[in-house]
Amino acid sequence: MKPILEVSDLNKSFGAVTAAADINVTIHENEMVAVIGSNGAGKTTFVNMVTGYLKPTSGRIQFCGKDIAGRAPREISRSGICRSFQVAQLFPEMTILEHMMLAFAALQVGLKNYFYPLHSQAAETRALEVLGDFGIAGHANARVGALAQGVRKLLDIAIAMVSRPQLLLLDEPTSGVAIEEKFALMETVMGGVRQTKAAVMFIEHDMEIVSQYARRVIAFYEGRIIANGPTKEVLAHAQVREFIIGEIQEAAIVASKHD
Amino acid sequence: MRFWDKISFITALNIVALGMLASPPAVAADPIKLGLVAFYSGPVSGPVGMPSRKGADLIIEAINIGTLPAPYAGKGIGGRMIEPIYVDEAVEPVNEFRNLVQRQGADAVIGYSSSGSCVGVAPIAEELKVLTLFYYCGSTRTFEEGPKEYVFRTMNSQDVENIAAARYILSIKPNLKTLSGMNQNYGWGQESWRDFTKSVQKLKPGVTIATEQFPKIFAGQYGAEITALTRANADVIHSSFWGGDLDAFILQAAPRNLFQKQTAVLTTGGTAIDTLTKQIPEGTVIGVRGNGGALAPASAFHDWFRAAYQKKYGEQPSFPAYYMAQSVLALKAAGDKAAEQTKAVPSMDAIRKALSGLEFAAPSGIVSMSRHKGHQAVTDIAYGTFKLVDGKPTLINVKRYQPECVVPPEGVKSLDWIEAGFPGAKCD
Amino acid sequence: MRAFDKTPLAIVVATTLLLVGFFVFPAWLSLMVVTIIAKALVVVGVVVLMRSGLVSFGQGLYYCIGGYAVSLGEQVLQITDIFVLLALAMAAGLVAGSILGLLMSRYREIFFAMFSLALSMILYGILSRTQSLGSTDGLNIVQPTLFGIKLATQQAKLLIYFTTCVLAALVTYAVHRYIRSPLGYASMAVRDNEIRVEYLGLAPKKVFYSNYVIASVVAALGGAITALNYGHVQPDMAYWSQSGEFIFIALMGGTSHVAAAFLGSAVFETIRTYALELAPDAWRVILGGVLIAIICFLPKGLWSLTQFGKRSGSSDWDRVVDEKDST
Amino acid sequence: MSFLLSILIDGLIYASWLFIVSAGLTLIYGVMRVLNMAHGSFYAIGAYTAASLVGWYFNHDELPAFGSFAVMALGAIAVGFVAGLVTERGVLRFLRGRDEVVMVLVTFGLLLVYEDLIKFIWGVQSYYASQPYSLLGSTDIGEINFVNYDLAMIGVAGVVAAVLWWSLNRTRQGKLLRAVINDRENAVALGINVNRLFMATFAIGAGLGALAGGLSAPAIAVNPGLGVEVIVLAFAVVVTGGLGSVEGALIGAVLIGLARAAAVNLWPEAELFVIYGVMACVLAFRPRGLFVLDSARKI
Repeated sequence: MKPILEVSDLNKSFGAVTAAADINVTIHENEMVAVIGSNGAGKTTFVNMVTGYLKPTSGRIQFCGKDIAGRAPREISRSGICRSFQVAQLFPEMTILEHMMLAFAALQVGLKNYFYPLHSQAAETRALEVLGDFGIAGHANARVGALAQGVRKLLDIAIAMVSRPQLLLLDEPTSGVAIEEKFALMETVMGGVRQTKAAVMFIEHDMEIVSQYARRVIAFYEGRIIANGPTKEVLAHAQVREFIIGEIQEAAIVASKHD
Repeated sequence: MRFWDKISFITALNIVALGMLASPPAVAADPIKLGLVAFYSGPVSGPVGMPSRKGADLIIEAINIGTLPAPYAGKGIGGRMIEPIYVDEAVEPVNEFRNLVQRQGADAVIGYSSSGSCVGVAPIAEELKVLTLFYYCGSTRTFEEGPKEYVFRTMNSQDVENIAAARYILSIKPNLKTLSGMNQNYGWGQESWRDFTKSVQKLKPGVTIATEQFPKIFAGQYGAEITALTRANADVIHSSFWGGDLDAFILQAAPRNLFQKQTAVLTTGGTAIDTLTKQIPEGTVIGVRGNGGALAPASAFHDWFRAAYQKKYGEQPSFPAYYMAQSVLALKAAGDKAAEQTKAVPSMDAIRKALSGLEFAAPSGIVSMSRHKGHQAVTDIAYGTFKLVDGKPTLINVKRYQPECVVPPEGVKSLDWIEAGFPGAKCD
Repeated sequence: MRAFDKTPLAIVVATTLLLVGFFVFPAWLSLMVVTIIAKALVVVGVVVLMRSGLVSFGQGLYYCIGGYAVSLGEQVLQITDIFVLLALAMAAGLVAGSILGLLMSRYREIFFAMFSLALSMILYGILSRTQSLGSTDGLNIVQPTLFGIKLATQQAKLLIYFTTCVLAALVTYAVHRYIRSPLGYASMAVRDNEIRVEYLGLAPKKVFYSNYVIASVVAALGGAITALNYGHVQPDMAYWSQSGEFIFIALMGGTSHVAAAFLGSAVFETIRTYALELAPDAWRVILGGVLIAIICFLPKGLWSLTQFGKRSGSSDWDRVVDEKDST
Repeated sequence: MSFLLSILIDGLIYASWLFIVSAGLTLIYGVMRVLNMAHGSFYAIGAYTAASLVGWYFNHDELPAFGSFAVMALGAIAVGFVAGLVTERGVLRFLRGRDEVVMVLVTFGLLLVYEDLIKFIWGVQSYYASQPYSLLGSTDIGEINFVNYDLAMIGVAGVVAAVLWWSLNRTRQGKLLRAVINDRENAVALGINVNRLFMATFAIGAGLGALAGGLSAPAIAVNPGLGVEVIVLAFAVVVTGGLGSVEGALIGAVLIGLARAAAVNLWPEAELFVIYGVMACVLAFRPRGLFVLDSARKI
């Protein structure tokens, strides 16, 4: 398998606080990778750096042989890395269909066309197709302000899939969704993603989902990678069990008591 | 259309009036809807707008019931009653002028304190062919930009005031060497300062300018300016500040003894001498934009005006009241003259024609519409020096400049006249 | 299945009615119509900016630039043709907007509002200080000509009126199209979530920039028409309260449709002029009260009133259209 | 040397006035996210109240003249406080959570309403309260004579700054307020009674605005339109300093005060736009003003 993303010696600090240290990661074509770690371990910081939202303090990020560290998110998106967000990032006053059509339009004409309408038969067909892949075509004309969290999550990912990226980064795709719906949601996501053969790296707290969908796991702890390898090995790793899985389970227990 | 209706109506009345011969024009004549535009809100309303409105109300009432003293007589304007319509100048005056005339049907308009309003309104008044009397704005541009048919100004323009101020200050301070200026940063302030300094420098070459301050209008805080003026230490400080700004300037300058060390020429200082008696030092030169207010010459008409104003409002009239009264009286005088000439109820057109070049009496003396083809008023310009006499504010050493001395001759722009060294000026 | 866009038809009908109206209206009403439209054009720009989340407290800057461009075009360049003058004003707005837009597109929210206010106040200060430009008294503008032909007063009025109506129709249609273009949607998107727009592969700054330039050009056009209509320009056009008035009108009308700007402007002008006439001592209370009431009870502006009838009792299909209309 | 000194003093006097005007404005913005245009009205109300009270006070010869300072300042604060309370309870309470710019417009509406209400109560004639202004005498600094009342304003501004700093940093209520200023969501989640806090903040802010008006009344003629003139200046100060930050308002006031004093003494033509020039320059390099509150958005 060909490597597409190569991250080497990546560091990020905010003033005196180190958010990520010596990150070295390689993602290959068509791979399914999970990223685990407790809150504040540096997972999202890592994704933010790869997608250009944060500028790394030092280190290299290469995508398909090109250095992309410090580029603007829009350039990185256009070069083939797309992402979803922990909290779905949407436009509350637009309908699902309009989100999709805007994503398509952004890809094709960018901002050049001032008077050509966004709505057109062709754009709609294409948008509905992708929405169909994610099972949310039925809500096409609803405004997202009125939608359930699960649908928003799916839309967030569907938007990321519009440009058919080579690498898709999903930041906690199942967070904020009820436990009993998590697997169904993940099924839909993976079903949608598989159509495009993109490599997927997803951040996840639910170890069952991790072991079901990931072939490889990267474990973060206090800004560093403490394990990186096949799913079973990493999940059995002593430090991972102590620092990450234990903490996550404790947190889950506390959370459930609060509820 | 309305206009022709009115003409034929008036012709009909004319015949009736002729039938009645020597009797005064018919009482049932069409009233004149008179637009009265001044600042009734905002910072200008207190010092200018309200006294103006009071002055207008007083005179209009007297005209309508016929109690004006001699030389005026009879009810109404040539028999036509006045129906006032008040409009606040604070909002888009140019636009509202059209509404006033075209929608509310004003037959004539008196008003406008701001030069900007006058510059903007004048062409529209000409276009709509409506008799319009500017009562207070000072800019010379209105008539220098071209002759007017429908627009009149019933008080002096700003240039004349400042030429007179220059002559006055040189008469009391012949050894004047340096000048400072404190004027608001807008048309009025800039032009006042320009005309004053140019006049002084023409009359006494070699006078230099120490500093020229131009704070924003309505700024209110003049500490830094007073420091700069103090340091510049000129012989004379000229200020065309008016209303609240003038008061604030005097209040803030007084404890710092600014006017004790340098003589101030306050071209509109007349409004402040009663309210800020303690703060104005003796020796300060006070102007009233003409010869109204505190510098009005004694006359029976003047006594009547002051007494009637005092009776109606419980206070003495400040000079904006005089100039508004002057404006309304211009209409009365012109209307009566037209009525007398034609022996009929005067049309607006007849009033307008009668007004051109007219001489009429006002509380502050005789006003003659002799400048700019009979459309711009000319009066004496008075300046005096402030002094407390028995604790009462008094203006001493009063000089009244005759029009021949300070008013540019017909057809000459005032700035050109000043720069040419006042050719043809006749001063005593 | 896509809904028929009723807006172009509505524009044609409204414009035709207005054009015919000139021959029926009393003179003051015709002038008021031009005033309303001129201000509404500036407000259209304010609305375009508002849709992308930017509120300009300095749109008076371009309004003033447009007005002075006409006046200086007449006095300095000796141009009197109405179309050349209007084009000149729009070009001035375009140039100023394109340059300042580079700076302004970096700002958001209240900082954009305050920076735009600062810029327009600087222009106000400069003009007020410049005696050769008439200082605060401003400049007068003589009647425009048409292709070199001198016109009688009444003809010139007709010309200004017709030109204003037709230009307003064109601008309305163009902006209506623009709002429905990808860039128009992107504008709404950057208001809600700039980061997501960035991740769509678009540059939010460019979105803001193009909105800013469009707003500048229409504001300059509005200023130019006002100048021709009043025959007078003053630095007050750049004073902050003038810009505040435009935002006032925009919020009154609502931002969901271009036409809302015209509705807002018409209502505003009517309320103000009658408040001034009927209550010369209390027009501020009336105006301020109306503003607060509209914000409290009609958060989407007066335009939402026109949507009521449609929504209730209409079919599903209509509802989809309606929603689209108001996005 | 004395030249620079006098610019410095003039600048500080002007800055003191600016700071007292804008402290309340920035406090209200920090806590409530309302950029309150009606602050100008509170300023005007304070000035009218002070002028009326001073007029009344000096009609009673038996009262000691120096008491007028207390009457003037406390009266202005009290009336401003009540006006603020009424405004918050009567109008703003119902519009909580609306867009910031909408709130600017709402308060603009309030400014218009207050303008006419003030006219209704006090009329349009000028009010004077000049007696306290000359009560303290004057001082020669270098070759320039300054009014002690103005110099005292620097002290008053210092006291206002100190009291604000102390109440925000050293009192329980102040810490709550800071919590709200720095992290609104969290503060609400912590169960802080936002309702009461907003009410109190707005009333105190309004009181400060009125105090500024009251203190400047002796040196001016109190006229209609006072508030409108002042509010944009205060905006410039708080935006330059950084909205919502009291320290920012202090620095912004000093910066603008000095810039204006320098312009008046060195380049008088620039007076009309120097304030906005400073604001534009600061914003050009620091787009959110000198003291920034918000951090980047989390995704």
